[in-house]
Amino acid sequence: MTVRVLLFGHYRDAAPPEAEGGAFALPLPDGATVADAARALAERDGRFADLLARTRVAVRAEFAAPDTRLAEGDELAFLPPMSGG
Amino acid sequence: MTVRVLLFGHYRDAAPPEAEGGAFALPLPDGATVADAARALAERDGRFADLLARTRVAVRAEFAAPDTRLAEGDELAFLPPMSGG
Amino acid sequence: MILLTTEPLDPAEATRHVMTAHDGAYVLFVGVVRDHARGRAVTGLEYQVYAPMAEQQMRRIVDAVRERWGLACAILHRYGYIGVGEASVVVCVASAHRAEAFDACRWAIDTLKADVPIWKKEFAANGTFWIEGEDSVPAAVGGAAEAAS
Amino acid sequence: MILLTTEPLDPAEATRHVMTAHDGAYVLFVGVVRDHARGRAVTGLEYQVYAPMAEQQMRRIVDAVRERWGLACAILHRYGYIGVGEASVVVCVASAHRAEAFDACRWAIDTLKADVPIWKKEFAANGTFWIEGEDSVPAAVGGAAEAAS
Repeated sequence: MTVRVLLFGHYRDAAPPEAEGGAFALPLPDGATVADAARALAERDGRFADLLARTRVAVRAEFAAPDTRLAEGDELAFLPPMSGG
Repeated sequence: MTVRVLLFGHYRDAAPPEAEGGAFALPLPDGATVADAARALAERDGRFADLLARTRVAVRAEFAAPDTRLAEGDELAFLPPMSGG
Repeated sequence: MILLTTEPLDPAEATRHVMTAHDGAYVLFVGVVRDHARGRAVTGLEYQVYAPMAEQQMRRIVDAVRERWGLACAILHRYGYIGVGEASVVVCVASAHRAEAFDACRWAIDTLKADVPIWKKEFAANGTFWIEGEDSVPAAVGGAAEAAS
Repeated sequence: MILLTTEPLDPAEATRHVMTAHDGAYVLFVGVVRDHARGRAVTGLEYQVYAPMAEQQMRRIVDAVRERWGLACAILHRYGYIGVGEASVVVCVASAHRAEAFDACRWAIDTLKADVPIWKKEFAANGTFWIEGEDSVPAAVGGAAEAAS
């Protein structure tokens, strides 16, 4: 399956070249979790090694957990500590 | 001596006919206190009987006490519980 | 800054007076004449003020906010007749940090309500009343309530 | 109401949306870009936003203020580049009573800062930094930081 990964803050600066607005496709084995996706990203690029430790995650724009299972086409966002306001 | 009394709120509605903007002259014996002034007003008009119980007082626009001594020309204001804002 | 006026209040004026390029936030409190009070329909309020003392007390609140919090504060209060929906009071506090701005603004309006000599006369469906703290006392019919100068 | 926009914010718009004739007060919080942060001179900020989630989270804050306090709340947030002195966020809460308005407004801005997915990039004298909670992380030079649609 393929999910759509969204990166923010300094992680977006490390997004792969094909990313648009911090978004890019990530192929994953069926049944993969949020944590599996983070591991796949860390294997691609060492700058994502601390991704899950430093971010909250959202799946389909709702807060999710590392063990949340992903489905085909899900939007998976890694959210660094926020600084709006 | 004579002080200038200032009344506010419903007490102003009971001010003597000569009052202008709630202000009028009150003759008092030399050495009179705020409490003496309140008693003099209560003797003139029963509607002032509870004046000191229901108001804070200011002398020359500063909060004062019932035993504060008055001087010639002092402005003595009786201040009901405030309701600004 | 403080302002005691019979003219309509402009909250933006308070903001302009307190904000500098160093401030990251401001908190603004605006009191507005509402259409009811104590279960009665209200058509408007008339504020009576002991002007020299009120201005002095307002200035002391501004000074106290500077001393206690190190923050700039502006207070505007209108008096005379004010219709429903119009602002009677504006308090603005600027700060680098929001928590202090909330604390100081709240303290300023609480202190104003307790210690600034201003009284409201309520024009209600069933009569006219002086509001004196928690009490409401029937007002004399046709009684003039101008500000003492 | 909520508004997420690249246009300058108008605090009066938030006020208009929350005030009714029954309300006696409103509390307004406005966050403004300041000229320094963490000891560095700042010339401006660029806000990055996860728009669909941010709007949903802002709507939830408005709903929570209605449920917990029974009060109307408006939240405006600007994104993209914002210069020093310009407003980045506006929160307004209307109420019959001031204590609740202060509590609810403060809760709303605190919750926004924690749970609404928006990040600021700081253009400072010594570089460009992503602000991520307490951390500030050097940003890629020339890195585009558009809002995700």
